[in-house]
Amino acid sequence: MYQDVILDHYKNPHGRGLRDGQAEVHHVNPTCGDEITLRVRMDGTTIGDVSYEGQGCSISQASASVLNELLVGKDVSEAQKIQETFLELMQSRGRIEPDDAMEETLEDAVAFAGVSKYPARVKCALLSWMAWKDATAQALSGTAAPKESA
Amino acid sequence: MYQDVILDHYKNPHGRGLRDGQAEVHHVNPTCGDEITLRVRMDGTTIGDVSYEGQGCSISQASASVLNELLVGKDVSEAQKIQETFLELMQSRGRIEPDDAMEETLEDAVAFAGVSKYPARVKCALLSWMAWKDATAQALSGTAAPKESA
Amino acid sequence: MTTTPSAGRALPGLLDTEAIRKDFPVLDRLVHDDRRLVYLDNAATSQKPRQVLDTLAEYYERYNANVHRGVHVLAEEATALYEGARDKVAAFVNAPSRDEVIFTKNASESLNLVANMLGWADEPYRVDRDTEIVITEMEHHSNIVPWQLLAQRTGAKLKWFGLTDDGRLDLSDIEQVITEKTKIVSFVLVSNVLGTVNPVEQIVRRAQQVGALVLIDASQAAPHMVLDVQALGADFVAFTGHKMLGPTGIGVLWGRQELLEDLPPFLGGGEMIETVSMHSSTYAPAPHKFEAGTPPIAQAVGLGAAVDYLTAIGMDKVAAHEHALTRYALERLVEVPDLRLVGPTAAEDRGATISFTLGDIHPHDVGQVLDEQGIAVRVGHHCARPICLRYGIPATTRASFYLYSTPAEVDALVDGLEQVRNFFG
Amino acid sequence: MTTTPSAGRALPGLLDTEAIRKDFPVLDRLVHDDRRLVYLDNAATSQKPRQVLDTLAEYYERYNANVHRGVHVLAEEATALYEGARDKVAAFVNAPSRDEVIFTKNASESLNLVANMLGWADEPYRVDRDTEIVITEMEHHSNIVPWQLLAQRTGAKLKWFGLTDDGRLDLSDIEQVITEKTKIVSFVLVSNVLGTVNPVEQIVRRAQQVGALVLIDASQAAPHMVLDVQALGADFVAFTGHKMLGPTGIGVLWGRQELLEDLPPFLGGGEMIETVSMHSSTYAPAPHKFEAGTPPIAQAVGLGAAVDYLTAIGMDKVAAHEHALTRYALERLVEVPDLRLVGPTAAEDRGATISFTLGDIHPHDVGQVLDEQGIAVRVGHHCARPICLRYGIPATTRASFYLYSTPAEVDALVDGLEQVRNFFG
Ligand SMILES: Cc1ncc(COP(=O)(O)O)c(C=O)c1O
Ligand SMILES: Cc1ncc(COP(=O)(O)O)c(C=O)c1O
Repeated sequence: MYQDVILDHYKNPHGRGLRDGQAEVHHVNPTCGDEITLRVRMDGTTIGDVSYEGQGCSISQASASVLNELLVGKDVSEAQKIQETFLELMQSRGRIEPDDAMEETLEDAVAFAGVSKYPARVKCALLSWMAWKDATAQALSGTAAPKESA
Repeated sequence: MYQDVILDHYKNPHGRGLRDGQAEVHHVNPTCGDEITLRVRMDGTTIGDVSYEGQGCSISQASASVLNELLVGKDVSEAQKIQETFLELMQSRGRIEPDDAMEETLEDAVAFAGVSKYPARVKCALLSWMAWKDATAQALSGTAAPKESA
Repeated sequence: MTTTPSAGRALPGLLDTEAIRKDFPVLDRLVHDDRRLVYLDNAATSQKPRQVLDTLAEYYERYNANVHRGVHVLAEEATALYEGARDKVAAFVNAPSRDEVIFTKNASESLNLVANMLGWADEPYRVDRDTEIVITEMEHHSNIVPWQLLAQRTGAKLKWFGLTDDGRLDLSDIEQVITEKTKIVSFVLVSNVLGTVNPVEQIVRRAQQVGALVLIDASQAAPHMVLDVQALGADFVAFTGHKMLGPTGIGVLWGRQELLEDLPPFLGGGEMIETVSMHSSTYAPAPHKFEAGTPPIAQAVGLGAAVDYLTAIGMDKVAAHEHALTRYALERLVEVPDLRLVGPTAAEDRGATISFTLGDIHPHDVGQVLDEQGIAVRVGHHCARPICLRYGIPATTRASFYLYSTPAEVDALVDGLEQVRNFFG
Repeated sequence: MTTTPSAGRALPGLLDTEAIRKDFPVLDRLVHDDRRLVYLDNAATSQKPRQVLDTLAEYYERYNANVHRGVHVLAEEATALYEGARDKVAAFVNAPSRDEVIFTKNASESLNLVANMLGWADEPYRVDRDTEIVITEMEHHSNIVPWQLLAQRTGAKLKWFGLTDDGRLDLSDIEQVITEKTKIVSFVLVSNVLGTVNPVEQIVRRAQQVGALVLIDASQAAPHMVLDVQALGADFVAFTGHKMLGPTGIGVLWGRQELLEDLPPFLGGGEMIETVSMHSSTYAPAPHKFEAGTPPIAQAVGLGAAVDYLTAIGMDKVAAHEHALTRYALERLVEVPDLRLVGPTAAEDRGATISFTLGDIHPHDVGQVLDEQGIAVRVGHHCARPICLRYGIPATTRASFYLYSTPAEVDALVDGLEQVRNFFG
């Protein structure tokens, strides 16, 4: 499961740290205690920034890094499609062999295909993605109070 | 387990019915619902009467009849010894082969030896004997209010 | 009286019991030296097919690990098996969601779980001094005592439906029994003494009118008929594994998802939490919220195998088999002099559990003499003493059938009762 | 680093694991294609010897029936086996009376049972607004959440002992923690994370001074050492079958007879009653009063077989084996760079459960890479999150041994950790 891509992201995470955003969420994986605090900044319908901080295993850390790399700068509708594809892959229990189209959509995130065979780790891989989905929904609905980095 | 002696007592019970006494108890076997109401009348230290009423299976009914036949007229200390011997026999799980001494003490009650192999029925056989022990203790301690037949 | 040989053997609707019985090792057992066991105590517990026993053995020999928290192979596999059993049970009762299936230790725990949730719930579910609980006079003690305890501890009023002379619920005063004050109506789908199948729809309709929750005790239904929690329309359904070919030590509570979300937990501990600090804790979503501690893992997996076995045969076929057998048994039992049925005398709306008295002969004696012939029936109150009180009898003898029971076993029972009568006659 | 071959194999006090391992089918299992399983997750659950599995199979194939109420052969035999298991467990923990042994579904239920009894009890046991409950910061969630729920529901105050830096209970303020207001002190005998063996006597003495009851969570003790409830001096002792070679789905609560007589029941239902009417019920004497519904019959019988197995080996021998292994493991683990033990570093007053962190490598990753080598350890909070909070760590990796564990398995762990470091280095 530990693809080089995953280990690279784990050792050199993209976009780590909390920066300004319109919404902040805190998600926890109760089975292992992985935690993430994640903020989303929207520039219109474009994902302006996804900033995050947390503790967790290589899978959850690398997954947040990949998410940042993949989603920032994308239009929200496209980002949502990517999130859904990633979710589908991760819930496949190793049964989906990513095809070219999927690889194009997911880029580095396709490296997590192997993780989907390990149910206990799927939640790690999804932690940041679920947090992002939640935060984005809040940012878009305008219900969230803006968050600023200290 | 159904010795002829037992079936005889079941069909023709001795001393059934409630008569005067110094103490009355009501005992229930919760596993099957057998019930007995039993009164003891002491004449000094002699068992003057043991009267009873109740519902139950052949074993519990016959056992009350045997008790009446065996204990009435005996001195209480002798009766207690008989009760203890019967208890020992019933709790033997079929392991005691009654000897001559035991047969002499227990008379007809020795027929219950076979019942001791059936744990679910041991309680039936002991119901009246436990009730008698209880009632006698009350009668002797003088704590019980005298009971009269209606 | 002699056996009417094979009179019943050609009954339409019977399963191929010859094949089925090969799966049940205990049915080959000889008792009292040389008597072939005639097991007619299925309402107390069922026997287990080899398929279930093999599943249990395989679980322990290959996969055994604690569930949910492990990253090692065995933990992953054990978790998949345990959660796979939940999927199977959910499908078996047609639950809208697998997360609505809670594993408990038996039906009694399932029933107590609901009673306790309601005692600690917030409005609008909370049972307290100004509210009422409704049960029936034909409940198993496990569906009486938890409500008596709840009533004592909250001050709520406990009410119940009485019984008609022919062993059915007396619903004539349903509007007085289930009222605006009623918070919960809990009743048995199939009586474990009378065999009666109760009219769910009428009761659920009235409960919904007044906004009361409905809990159905399906302990004697799940093993014997198609159970569809959505069709029942109840809020909770409880049943028990050991009566439906599964291991002992496993029960089920199905509950509607919104309710499971809103209601408070019962047992606290490992597995049921989201996050714990010394100062406070939050709880995992259902079903885990209600499964404190290491669950009965092997037993759930075994129940999954039992459900597979039953599904392969088909619950409609199981029901048809038992219906045919019940009809035959009722026909033959009325031939026995002095035998009085306790419960419906017709096979309609009736399960394969038949209680009766035999003249003045005490059920204990009936059961003992039958046992000497290898025939296992249950005698006593069957954990439902109010029924005996209602009908003014000390106890009953109960014969109960299952998918492996045969007309020949009915014949053996009838012959056995004849011997009982001779013996005590 | 390479294995130091057989360095530990000649340790004094070791059991004949070669013989013992033959009894445990799962230990022959290959994982990830060709790796022999190295099972070091015994604090989560133990594996089961063939003797236990055979007992389970035999129970279901020959004796299966519901207990207590039957007059037929199977019911008598099943009852004798079930009650025989109670005798065995009573002897195993040196209970003064067999009637003090209550079968539950797991330790969590046992702990919740006590919490609930005290919530509904009369004086002098009743936990209410003016009283205090004492636990410790090293409890398993199953000995935290029930008390949090009880405190919330009764208004009682929950207090606890903190931990010292080296993983022991900080009892320096024992007189302030356990006071005249304390109704119950509940604490773990052996920590499932730290391995710490706690000083029972000091706590029991203080509790008795103020008239508080004492509940000991012996879940990690019963499998591993001589457990003598009389010597402990506690009022209740809880443990769980699956960690001591027994089946899942069975737990034990031992309680002092007078208390069990005085305290109210918890779950209501069949088997726990004396007599039931619709208006009121009375309860059977203990232990039945606390065993509502069909008990985990086969599981109790299986636990009896587990107890026989352990007794035949001798619990003192089991303890000596684990002590030798723990000492060896501690010695070897300190060799691993960046490894930080969480819990006592010496083998004294310590069980065979060793938690640690490995540099910055997350335990999930440690566990996963060990698993790829066939080594099963547990990672995470181990259902005791307050310990992680106390030591400021997200989680730990935990290796835990049992009577079939070997020095070679310790070596495999140490080698495996080296690979983990290389991988994430
Ligand atoms: C110390 C301790 N207490 C309680 C428990 C709970 O046991 P169970 O999960 O069997 O209820 C465990 C194990 O999980 C434990 O290690
Ligand atoms: C109708 C009914 N409800 C509840 C129960 C309780 O089931 P269990 O004893 O498995 O908890 C039974 C069986 O004993 C039953 O027949």
